[in-house]
Amino acid sequence: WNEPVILEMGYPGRRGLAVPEAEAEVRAEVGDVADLIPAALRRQDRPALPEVSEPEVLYHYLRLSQQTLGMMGISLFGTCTMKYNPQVNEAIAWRPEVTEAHPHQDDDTLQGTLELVHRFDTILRELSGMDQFVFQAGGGADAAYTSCAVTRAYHASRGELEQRDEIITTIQTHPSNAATAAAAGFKVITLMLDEDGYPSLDALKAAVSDRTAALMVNNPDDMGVYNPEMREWVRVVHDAGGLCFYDSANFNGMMGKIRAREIGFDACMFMLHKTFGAPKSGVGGPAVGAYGCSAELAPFVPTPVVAHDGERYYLDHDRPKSCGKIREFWGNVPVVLKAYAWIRAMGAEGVAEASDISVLANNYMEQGLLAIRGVTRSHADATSPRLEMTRYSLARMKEETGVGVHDVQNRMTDFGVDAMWTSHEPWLVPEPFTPEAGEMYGKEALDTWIAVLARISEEAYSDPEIVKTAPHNQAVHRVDHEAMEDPERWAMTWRAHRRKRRTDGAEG
Amino acid sequence: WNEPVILEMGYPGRRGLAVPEAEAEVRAEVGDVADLIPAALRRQDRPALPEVSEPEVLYHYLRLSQQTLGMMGISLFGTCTMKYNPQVNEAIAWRPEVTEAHPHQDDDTLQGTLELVHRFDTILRELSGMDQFVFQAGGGADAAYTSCAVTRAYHASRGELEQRDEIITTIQTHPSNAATAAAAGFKVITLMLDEDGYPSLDALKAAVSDRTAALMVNNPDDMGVYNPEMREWVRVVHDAGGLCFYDSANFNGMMGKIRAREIGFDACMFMLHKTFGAPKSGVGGPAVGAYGCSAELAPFVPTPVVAHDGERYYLDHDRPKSCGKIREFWGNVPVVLKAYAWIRAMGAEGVAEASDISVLANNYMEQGLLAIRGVTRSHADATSPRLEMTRYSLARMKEETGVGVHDVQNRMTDFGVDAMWTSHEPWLVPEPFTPEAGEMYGKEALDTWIAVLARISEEAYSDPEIVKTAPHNQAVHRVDHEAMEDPERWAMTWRAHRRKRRTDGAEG
Amino acid sequence: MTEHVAHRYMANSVPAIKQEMLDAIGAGSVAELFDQVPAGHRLAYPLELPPALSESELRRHLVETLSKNRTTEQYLNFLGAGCWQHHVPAAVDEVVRRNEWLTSVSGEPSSDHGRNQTWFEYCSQLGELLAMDLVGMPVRSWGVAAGHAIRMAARMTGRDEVVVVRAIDPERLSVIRNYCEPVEMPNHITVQLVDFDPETGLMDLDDLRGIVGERTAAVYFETPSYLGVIEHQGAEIAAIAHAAGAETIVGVDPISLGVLAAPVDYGADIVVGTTQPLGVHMNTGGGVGGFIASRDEERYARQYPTLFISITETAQDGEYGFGLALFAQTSYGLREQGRDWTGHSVYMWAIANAVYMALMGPEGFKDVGELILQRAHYAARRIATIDGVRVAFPSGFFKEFVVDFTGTGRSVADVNRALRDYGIFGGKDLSRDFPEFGQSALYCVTEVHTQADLLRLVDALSEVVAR
Amino acid sequence: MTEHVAHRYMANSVPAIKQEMLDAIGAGSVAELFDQVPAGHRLAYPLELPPALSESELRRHLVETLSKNRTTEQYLNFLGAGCWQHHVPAAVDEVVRRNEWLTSVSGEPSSDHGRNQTWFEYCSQLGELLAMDLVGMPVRSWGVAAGHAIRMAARMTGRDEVVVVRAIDPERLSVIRNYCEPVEMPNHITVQLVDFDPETGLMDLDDLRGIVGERTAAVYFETPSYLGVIEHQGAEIAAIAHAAGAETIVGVDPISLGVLAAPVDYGADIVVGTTQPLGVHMNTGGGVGGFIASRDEERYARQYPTLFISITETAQDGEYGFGLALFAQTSYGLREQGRDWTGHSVYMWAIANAVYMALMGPEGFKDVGELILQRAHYAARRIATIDGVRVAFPSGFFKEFVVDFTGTGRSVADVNRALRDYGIFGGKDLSRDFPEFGQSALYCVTEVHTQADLLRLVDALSEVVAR
Repeated sequence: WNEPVILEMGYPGRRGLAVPEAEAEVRAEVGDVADLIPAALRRQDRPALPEVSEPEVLYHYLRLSQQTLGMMGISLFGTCTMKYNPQVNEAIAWRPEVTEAHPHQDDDTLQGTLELVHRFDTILRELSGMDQFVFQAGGGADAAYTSCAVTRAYHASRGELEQRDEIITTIQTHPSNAATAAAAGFKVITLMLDEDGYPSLDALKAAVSDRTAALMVNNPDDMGVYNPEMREWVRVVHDAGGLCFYDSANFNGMMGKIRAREIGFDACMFMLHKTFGAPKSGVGGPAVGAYGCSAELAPFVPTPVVAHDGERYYLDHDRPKSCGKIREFWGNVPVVLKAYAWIRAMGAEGVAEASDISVLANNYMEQGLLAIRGVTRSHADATSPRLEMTRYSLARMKEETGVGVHDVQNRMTDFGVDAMWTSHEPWLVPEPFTPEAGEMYGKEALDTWIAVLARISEEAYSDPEIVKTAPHNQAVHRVDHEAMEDPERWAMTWRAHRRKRRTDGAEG
Repeated sequence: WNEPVILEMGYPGRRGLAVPEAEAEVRAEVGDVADLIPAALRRQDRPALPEVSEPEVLYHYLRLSQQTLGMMGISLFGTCTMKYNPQVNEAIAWRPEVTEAHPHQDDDTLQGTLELVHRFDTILRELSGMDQFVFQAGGGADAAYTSCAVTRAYHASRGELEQRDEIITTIQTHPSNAATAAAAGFKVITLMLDEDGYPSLDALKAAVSDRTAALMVNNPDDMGVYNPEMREWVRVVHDAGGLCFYDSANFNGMMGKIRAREIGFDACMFMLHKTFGAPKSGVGGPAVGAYGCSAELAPFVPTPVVAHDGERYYLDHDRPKSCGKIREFWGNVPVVLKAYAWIRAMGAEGVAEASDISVLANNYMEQGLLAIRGVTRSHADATSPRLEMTRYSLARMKEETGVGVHDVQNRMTDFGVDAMWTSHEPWLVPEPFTPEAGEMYGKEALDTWIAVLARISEEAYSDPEIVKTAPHNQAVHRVDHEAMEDPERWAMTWRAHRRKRRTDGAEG
Repeated sequence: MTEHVAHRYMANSVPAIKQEMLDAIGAGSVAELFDQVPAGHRLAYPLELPPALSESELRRHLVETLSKNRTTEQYLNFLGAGCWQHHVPAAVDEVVRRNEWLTSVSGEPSSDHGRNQTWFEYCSQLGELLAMDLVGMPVRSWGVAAGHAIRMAARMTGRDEVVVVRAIDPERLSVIRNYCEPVEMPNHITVQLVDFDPETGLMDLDDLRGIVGERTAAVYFETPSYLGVIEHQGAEIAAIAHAAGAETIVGVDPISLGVLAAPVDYGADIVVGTTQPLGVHMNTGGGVGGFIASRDEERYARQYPTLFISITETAQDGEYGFGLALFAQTSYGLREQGRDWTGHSVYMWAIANAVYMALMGPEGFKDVGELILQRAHYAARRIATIDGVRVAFPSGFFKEFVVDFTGTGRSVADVNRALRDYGIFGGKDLSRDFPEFGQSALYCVTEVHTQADLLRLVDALSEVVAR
Repeated sequence: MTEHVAHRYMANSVPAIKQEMLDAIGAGSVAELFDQVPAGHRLAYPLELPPALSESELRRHLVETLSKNRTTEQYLNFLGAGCWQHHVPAAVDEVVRRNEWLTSVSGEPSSDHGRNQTWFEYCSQLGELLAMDLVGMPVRSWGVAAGHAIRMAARMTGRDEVVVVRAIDPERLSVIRNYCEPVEMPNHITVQLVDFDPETGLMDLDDLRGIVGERTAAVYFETPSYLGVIEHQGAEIAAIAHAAGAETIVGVDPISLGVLAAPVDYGADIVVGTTQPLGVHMNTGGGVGGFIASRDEERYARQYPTLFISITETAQDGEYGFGLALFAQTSYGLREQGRDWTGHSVYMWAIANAVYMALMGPEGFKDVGELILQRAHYAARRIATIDGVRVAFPSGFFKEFVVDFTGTGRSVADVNRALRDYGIFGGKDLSRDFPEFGQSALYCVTEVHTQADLLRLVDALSEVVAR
């Protein structure tokens, strides 16, 4: 059945939560509430929120949760490392020691949390070779912005910021690097791929100059291709006076194999809500982009930094060269806690094995997927194995059957398989898709995933309408995407929907 | 998709939980583990449990939870008072102060729990007029057994137990009263109903004698009929030297209206997992049947009793006349806590209003349901309004269409409405059903329930096959009930299933 | 203040809705609907309850009151005695707390499919641990399971005596006695206690032979026993019982079954035990549950008081369905003619048990059993080195053992009081229930106790008894 | 010990499975698959991490470490300043913790229907509170929202100055400055601070008039302000901004909107604010989130950096669908050409917010706003009676107010240290960021503080300052 929108539910006068009354003495002392509010600021209307009882609200949202596939099905979402979110981590993160603490409490009353954050900082240093981590950034893109802010502060401290107004990135580095660099005020230079699947060293050399503020790059990239010349890249940028930032969003295949600092990078970032097992929450967060850097850059990171004086943990606010704040307070503490718990459950061996398994599983899937009619691979001729993911294309299927990747995505959900990821923009191959096997799912699940795609391919070649009109089995049918781009029809709120529907003369 | 049975899942060597190794010094000190076990008792085989990873286990059971309707749909389950289970109660009951406490801890370290239990005892005394409650019974039937044990101890203390070997009940009192009386060693005398829907006073008088140990009765009964002669009943039994136990399982319509002790009863019991808002958990528990009694019977209740000496709460074990234990320890503490929290959220006014609403809602539903073709009411001519529930019959529908109550139950689930309750055995009316509206659901939900039954009635009269082959929309189709009664085919475990299927020569 | 504010738990707690419903049925007031309740039945004095609280007030009231407790997270705990501190995996809690099954009732197989399957998986996995094909839905405790099993045996054999090991939890024994009915009752079952060897804690087989006879319906013993001892004479005991035509009922702690033999392998006919160690928190004693299992023979099946879940076929080929089996023979089906009685039990814990067993698997049970053995024996050996302190049965035990403080001149109550100052809950005091052990306590060591914890206990005990 | 035990989080952590997969792809070893990674990139020294823990060890390690914290359950807390202690209904936590959405990614509308609808209901309900039709998915904090809104205004107007109220959280101001870029950057937006009246805490309109000019892209102010004051000159401020062709951006705490006017009603063009008070725990600061809303005009819509969820139709008549709208203009769609940038934010808290707003409804917001006003004013009046203690702006505030201890001769740090011995967290120290207030602290009183709590604070303060 179709779950109503909460704003359609309810009955005037119903309540979902009781608010106590002020005590008699309190009421007597402060007098009429209205008088406590300047007249100009008193609310006159009554917000048109729903009036519903607590059970009605609860079961409404529980039903909606059931209409969300998540990992109840199989979800191999590339460039995003689907990982098990251990339940013990959730349980601990929801204890009052975490949830019921205020960030401005005196450090003496937060020693437990500060200790865990500091321990985790130490672990990330070991994994990356960096000298300092901060957790203020609320996601990977936020960490990229942090990197830009640190880059600005660093060059400014040397009087070179005005001159160094360019940041170099590559087309298969996550869009947020280019976007945050631009938002930070830099010009963005984007290197395109060579036939091996990564940009040539020459292209980089041509782009580098005394205007170069930084290089922002990932490796492996969003197609699972590893650039073996990265050491030279870093040297070229350093020689020109630029900084090198390693976006370690795709760290899963590399864990325990490489360290950013040892390759020469000045800074890097880890996504705790991906690689480190904290929930991805609908690619929505709360998340943490853990930003780490060399001792040289450490003075410029956002304040405060969690520090230890040998006896006591404390928040170091006294950092005069800091780039300032990226976000209020000092980070999404529960996410840091979950990531710490994850790595303590894995240990060095577990981390290395996870990396092995994710790369092995991806190559295993590649074998199965390339055997499916209509499926091809990007840079089909590059011989090096892809790492933890591979970029495929359904261009041939689209051409031969009219069934494209969007149709296939929708049809997959009919089998309890979460829609796969296509590719970030721009699509370098047509009708792309990028599954990432990861280390959580068993071989049986990978086989199922391959079998589902094989079946859909058969359908595409025998009865394409089934695929084109999918989903058939889900809580909702295919939605009208066009309306959502039309100012006259999009409706980002229920009140907009009612207004526009009225204008249309439809229904209400 | 069809969720596999967990025993079909897994891969040899997979693990769902890590068990640490003993420390080196521990291993050294105790030596070979096998030597710690007498040879005769060492396990030789390997239990054929599944070998699965933690995420596989978790998501398997989360998917199974999603295939359970519960209150995600509408559930009006008569004789059982569907009630909202407040989430705050759950949250508190799962805190370590409750879950991580041992029942043998010194009372000084359990003052919080003992205080809450004692406060709740006081509240139940107020609701019932009784002088002492105990919470040891793990459900309503267990409380009925407690009552039988107390009855035995009471009569034994007076030297009359051998003589008083009969317990009187009525056919519309819950079966557990008759059953526990019999299990406790009593002969059971069951009074049948008169045309008003309750047994006549004369029938009671005929049954009472100096062999009468006790009367066990509810009021209103399982059809929502209130017996207005109950005061006289109690007097008759008391005059004969018997005790009177009031099964308050159907208390919801009576809350704040009557008190068992004031009507003369010596003891009563409340189901905390029904009337007091703790979860019913699949009519499965953990549950609590709170047994309360007069000061005269209090010395005989199971030990220990939570007591207060004015300063300190303690467990009183020193009760020489006690009937002993009904169950180990002193009760399902989390359930008591939830019930206490529920009544603190309701208050006296809320409790009274809940009773009003549940009776009003039942009568409102009766209006709608009796208008549906094929639906009739038990004791159709009795004029007094039913209280919180009504017993209906689909006998006419069955006769006219072949569609019986079991078919209708199955069809209801197709609309997200939990299968309704029929009636306890024996069925006094054919094809019975007994919805109980309660106070949780809104009028909209009641209207939906009525509309669903109306629609099914239309289907029964127009296209009965739809109803007879239901469900069509659920996680499973109609099951083969006959096989489950056949020793050759029932299989209460997977190992039995495999063995019997092999014998059948089928599949494996 | 006197204005009516709708209650958050009741959608119809709005005057206008109530009026709509009254109008629909043509009643003038709600009071009219209570016509049948005579005035003389109504409250004699007004209901006085504490004031209703909002959620924030309620939460705080409960949290503040409960903070007066001390927990086994804060204290190092060595209490067991029927309610044990084992690790409960977080995934178990996550599953068992789902509102879907908490709010379910007993609908049709179609509405409760997932829950029924999970219950079936509980029975099935327990069946693998026990190597038994017939497992009922859980009952309320180990003692309750034992009581029912004894009554089953009495009905099956038509006999009226049961032989019970004396090394038993006095609480459990009290439950059993209540199930066997007082002597005044015509169906009274006489409980005969059989002695144990004071040196080993094992059953005195000579005593057993003397007691078992033609009125014996069943012999009931446990392994590990209440005193922690692994009763390894199971085969002999079963042989003695069977020779007399009696059933053999064995009680077990299932967490031991990765390392200890399944009772059926040494002759058990009916196996009972606890479910609490399998993923259920102690819950101040509210975590206990019991099970009954046997061979899948009609003779046994027809005597179970429990509900059963059977796997079966559905209208759709190849699909599994699950439903209640043998319902008709229960007290729900037959009232006083039913097998004892059933009702609310601890079925949600069966879900916890199912998840726990699936997480553990065969290797997990083996590992945890071995770890418990190692750490418990390590603890016993270290404790035995303390001056004046004796371990009564220093070998052949599983996770619990009897520590005798008599030689220290201190009472257990004293020692435990002193231990609390060290943040330790000492073992269960046995001095009242087993006076033959003098000032003894039952200590419980499980996989949650690290070596450091055990040494902390030993240090504290050393200081306490030396005072 | 050296035996390989499969890891519980990894189903394929079994040698035999790995070999099956290697065989399938014809690789001799996993190492072969890493051929492209040069030796010179590999770890120079081996990875040293603390040993892997089992779940029971991990749980205990975390619980024991966290027990070193003191919480606002244990202490009476008056800290706010951007992270406030409001009651979080248990139903909110229950919903937001569901694994279904925690584990979801960004699939199709079909796989994430329920989550998308919930997000839409977040936007929709916030829209009702704000009386605005266009609400984006949340951003990472109030400061982030303000930063983006200012950049939106700069793009819309083509101007390069923003006027910001000086009575602002210094952390938020720092975030805004980072969003406005350093002066060296070509697109730098100059932040002009406008003074407040030291008597009332309200904006100095004369100062504002002097600052606003033709380079002004936007005027940004908040109500209640950081200092707690209800800025009631909103209409005048908006008029001044609009007269200069600038946008009016207002920051609000949405829990005030049951009693305070919606900013659009006094002229706001873009409204930003925090989402934390709407059902999200403080989480040691990890509970913050921000929102951006405006009129539903293309001019605004095209500048949002956020994702949007639109309701729409589906292939089935009468069915609602929900999907991402205006995705193409984001940084996901256009990389460096996109509107600022988006990415992981705090969308799970949007689910909490949706549940919270639904539970509260119009009356709940009114009630909670009134209760906060009453208790906060009661607290301020009682505190003001303490010798030497002054409340800087004793009227016209919402839930926070400035308490000036200068007259007591004690520093705030001193007072707060002393209060901790009473089990109280005193207000946020303002002495460094707002030296003009001397030794002042920002006290926060919400609906969770009972009269008894407030009197306890007053008593403690009286004793502390009298020492």
